[in-house]
Amino acid sequence: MKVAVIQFPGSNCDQDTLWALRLVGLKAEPVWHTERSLEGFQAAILPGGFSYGDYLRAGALAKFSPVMEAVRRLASGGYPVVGICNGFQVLTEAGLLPGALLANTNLHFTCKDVYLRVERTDLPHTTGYRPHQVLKMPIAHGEGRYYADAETLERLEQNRQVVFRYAPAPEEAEEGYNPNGSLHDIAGIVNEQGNVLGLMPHPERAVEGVLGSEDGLPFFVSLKQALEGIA
Amino acid sequence: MEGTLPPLLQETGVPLHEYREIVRLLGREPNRLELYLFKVMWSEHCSYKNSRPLLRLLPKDGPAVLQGPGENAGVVDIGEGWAVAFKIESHNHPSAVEPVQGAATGVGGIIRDIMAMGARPIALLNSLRFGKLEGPEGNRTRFLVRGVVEGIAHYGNAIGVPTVGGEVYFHPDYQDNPLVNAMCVGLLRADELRRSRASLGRPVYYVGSKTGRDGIGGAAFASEELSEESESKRPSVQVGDPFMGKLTLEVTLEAIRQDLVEGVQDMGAAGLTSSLSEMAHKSGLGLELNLDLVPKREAGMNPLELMLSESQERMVLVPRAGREQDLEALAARYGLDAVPVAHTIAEPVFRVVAGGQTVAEVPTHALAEAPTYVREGRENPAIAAARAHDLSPLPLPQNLEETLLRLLASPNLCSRAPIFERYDHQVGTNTVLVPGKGDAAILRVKGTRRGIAVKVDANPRYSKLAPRLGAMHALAEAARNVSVVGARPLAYTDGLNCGNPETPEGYFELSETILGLAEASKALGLPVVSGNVSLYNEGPSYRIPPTPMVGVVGLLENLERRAEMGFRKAGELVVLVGSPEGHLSASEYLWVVHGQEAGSPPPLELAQEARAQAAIRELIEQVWVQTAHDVAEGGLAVALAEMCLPYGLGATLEVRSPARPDALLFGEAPSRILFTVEPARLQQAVRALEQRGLPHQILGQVGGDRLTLLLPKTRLEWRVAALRKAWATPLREVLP
Amino acid sequence: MKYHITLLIELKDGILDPQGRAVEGVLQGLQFKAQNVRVGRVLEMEVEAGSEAEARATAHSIGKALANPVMEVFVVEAVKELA
Amino acid sequence: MKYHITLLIELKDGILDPQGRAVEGVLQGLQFKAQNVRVGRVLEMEVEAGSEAEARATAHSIGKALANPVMEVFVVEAVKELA
Ligand SMILES: Nc1ncnc2c1ncn2[C@@H]1O[C@H](COP(=O)(O)OP(=O)(O)O)[C@@H](O)[C@H]1O
Ligand SMILES: [Mg+2]
Repeated sequence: MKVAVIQFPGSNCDQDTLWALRLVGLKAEPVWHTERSLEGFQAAILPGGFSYGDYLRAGALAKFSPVMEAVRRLASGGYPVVGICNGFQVLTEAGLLPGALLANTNLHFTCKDVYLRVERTDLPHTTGYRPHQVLKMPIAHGEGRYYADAETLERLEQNRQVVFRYAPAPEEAEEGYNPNGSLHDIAGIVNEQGNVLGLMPHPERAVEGVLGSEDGLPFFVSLKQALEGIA
Repeated sequence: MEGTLPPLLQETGVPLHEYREIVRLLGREPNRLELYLFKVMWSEHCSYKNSRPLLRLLPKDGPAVLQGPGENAGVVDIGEGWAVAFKIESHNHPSAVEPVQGAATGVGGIIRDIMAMGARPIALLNSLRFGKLEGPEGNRTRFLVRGVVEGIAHYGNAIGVPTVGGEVYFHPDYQDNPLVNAMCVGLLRADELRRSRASLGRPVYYVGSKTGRDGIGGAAFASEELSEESESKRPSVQVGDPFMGKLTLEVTLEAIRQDLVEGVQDMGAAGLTSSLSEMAHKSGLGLELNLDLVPKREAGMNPLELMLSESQERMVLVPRAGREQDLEALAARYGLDAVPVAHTIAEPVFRVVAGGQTVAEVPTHALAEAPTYVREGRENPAIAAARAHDLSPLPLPQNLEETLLRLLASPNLCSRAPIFERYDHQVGTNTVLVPGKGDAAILRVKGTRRGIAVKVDANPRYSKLAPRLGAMHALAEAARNVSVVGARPLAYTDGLNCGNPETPEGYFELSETILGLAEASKALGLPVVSGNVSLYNEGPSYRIPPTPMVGVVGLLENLERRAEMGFRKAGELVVLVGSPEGHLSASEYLWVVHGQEAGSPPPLELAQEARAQAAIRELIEQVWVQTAHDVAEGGLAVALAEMCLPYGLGATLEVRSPARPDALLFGEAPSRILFTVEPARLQQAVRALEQRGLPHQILGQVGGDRLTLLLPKTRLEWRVAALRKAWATPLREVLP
Repeated sequence: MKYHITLLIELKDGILDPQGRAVEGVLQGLQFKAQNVRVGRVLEMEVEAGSEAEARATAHSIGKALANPVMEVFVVEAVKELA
Repeated sequence: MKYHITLLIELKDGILDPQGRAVEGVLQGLQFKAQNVRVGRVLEMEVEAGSEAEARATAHSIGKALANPVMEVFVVEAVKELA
């Protein structure tokens, strides 16, 4: 029952993710991107940051890292794979999740708290949430505008693959809550099998009251329970 | 040498008297390369030749100080085996030439200073000064603001160090000469502290990016006034690469953690020249550098270009005996060059070899010990006159409610969210008090109950009108900001941005600024542990106001006991420490509403300042107070409005004083703090203030969605939403 | 032999290009009559190849590796033999 | 008449190109023999002009307005009349 946190050159939320995983009592180890095997790991997280400086395009260069083959194998074995922020970008670039993440419509990096609605609570990552629960979580990205063609979007909705959607703050005005122009207000999606999940907001930054929100905690607790099921 | 200047002196711009000194030190004439080595090492930026005698006046010792000035950064002890390294650094001239890369490389440079101490950078701050946003000059100002903010965001976000605080100030005197100072704070185990040292016979490794023709002569450039000629210096722009920066950071810190290295030094201004010669000098040794081994980005670089290049993302590491291979393997894992380009020697000379030939050889002490200058200063009479200006006939504004909205919308007081939202302020998951929520940022130290608070501050209007008093205010205010979140200030770093020290006015402003800092340091018991001097911020038609950017670091022993600035609990009582009446002279109000910059900054009673800060810290420590805010630019009304904004909660307050209403609402004075307290705790809180002999008033109660102020003859009221609107929009237009 | 290759990577038609819009706004502000502005990336590099056809094929493979087919297209703009 | 113009904006020689360096490293890792990789921007747009020469002149002025003279150079890559 051990989670791999993949370190690409330029990842910078790797330690924060390890901290959050260990906080809920999961075993977690960093894995350098040149590793070719994830032997002994039952889950992998691709953390946030700027893999390869996000040069060319966020996530575009990291998809070629040797470790990605092992991540792919883990995913096809049905084990949980999570991409947070830059990790989500890497998963779409690598084709493990559909669609792409484009430059925010405001054209700049944005770091602030946003609100998310949980659309699915039956996934290994989300059993700890209530249906339609609204979460407060920080975002910190410049390229987070979810895009997919109409057909793909349709399929995502049909299959209930949208897991998190940007939403208005409780008791606040409706408009302006989508921070980056994502289609269908998409903040996070899962693959058809339900084990590979990517999201732009940072649950690992919302795991303690002292950081301003604990709404990310159930994410990691869910994962822990799911992994206990696997073991 | 009499008569005409030798061509080399004309080319390098080394003054004749310094040239004579160089010949004396060498016992011969220098060759061209050697003369350039002296030029950069004897520049103000590297040698502090005009400021060093003055900087000696600053107190440097304190119980928490582990490393004072003289190393890459200062270090203070914060207990439980932890220490904090911090320093501020200017990148004014590069940012004026190319704002994005100038600011980005400024951030990269200060991060390397922190990691050179063996510390992991955990927070960045910045202190920015720009010209006017209004009028025809506004276009250039907006261009600079956008570029600088983008550059800071680009580097800090990508390397993964949160930008947690800073300050921005607009003033016409910065129109031609913006200021960009970056501060970095790092965390280290006290026993992993590293210095810029090497022992005899050790190989000296070059680690990081390759050397290109970047910023050739930058250190010397930074010490020159900006002129038409700077335009032609443009091709030398340095480009920051946060990706390489991140890899270099991880290699350096991992090398220290594994105890592979005995000495660490960053390559900053004057690149190979200053990093290697200074390291050798501090170690009491000499050093031989082989330029053939230096990793190069371009073919055909000559020794002069290699020695002066300011390519970014380069470090100097000195491995422990027998750990050379481990260091090379570690760097290889991250895909970085790690090459032993030099080795230390007993003979105290800095020797540069290229193609098997010695191309320069100079005594290390000669490079390190530039002549220093003590000059005559004289105050500009126009400033003395402005300070003495009589403000008594000042008319009262017609509409005080509107006046507050106008002040909140002024560039120096409006919301900074459009700026700080572009900075990742949370990476590292240590940021407990984020920008906009408190007067200082708070970072926790994982695995302990401790936290540190940081803030950088300077009021150029005060410093312009009275440099000495202005500097005192800067330190007092930065420390006050740290105290009102509940932290005990430990030490500070200072970025002294001034005009040309070779003019009597420039020298006067520099020396007065340092004297003011020295006086405030002593009275507040705060030592300086690091800093930077950026002089020559002056051109034929302007000189910036002396701008001492003071960065204070404080300690919270128990993170749970802290305060933020927003009203959060209806029913709490609002208390003002200090007098309700402020001074209109030198105030933001005087400038915004009456278009004047005149009078003296408010007097500062340092003993009372220290007592006020100690009092608020005690109230927070007792957990009686969780909301506190200092009263700064814009006065009481602006401070109260700022307390309403974070959570949208208002207050109804009464100010009792016979003073004129604008002095009550917008007058400025130091040592004033607002806090809230539950009614049940009021007595205890007030007793703590009385015990310290601090004047105070209970103003009223938190609640509702309006801010209501009752003055002796007037009742003023604002909807919090209206305050927010005025305050939130102005910078959004600059940074959409 | 060495060849210099130029690759363009651009957003597919129909995908919102906020950068293009921003540039368009700037240009119109400067009184240029510019429309439908699109911003993409250009990559220039040198590759080793036995013939121009081979160099072109390499350029093609590089474009495939670097462009994201979900939203981008690439064009091999130029292949030139270097002296 | 309407013209389609293509402008390339690239970093000056000698200026560090971190993107190019990172892309080069990855391409070499993928066994492409690519060297001196430089990454720039390409701008495509439509302009109104009376003649091809005029369109080219406009393209030139736009390049001048958009390139950062401190670090960048621009090339008018193509000017084509639109039907
Ligand atoms: N205004 C100042 N106050 C206190 N210390 C200063 C000041 N300016 C420079 N110093 C100290 O002098 C030393 C040399 O500074 P500097 O040349 O900027 O270092 P570096 O090359 O590492 O950036 C450093 O230890 C710095 O902290
Ligand atoms: Mg240094």
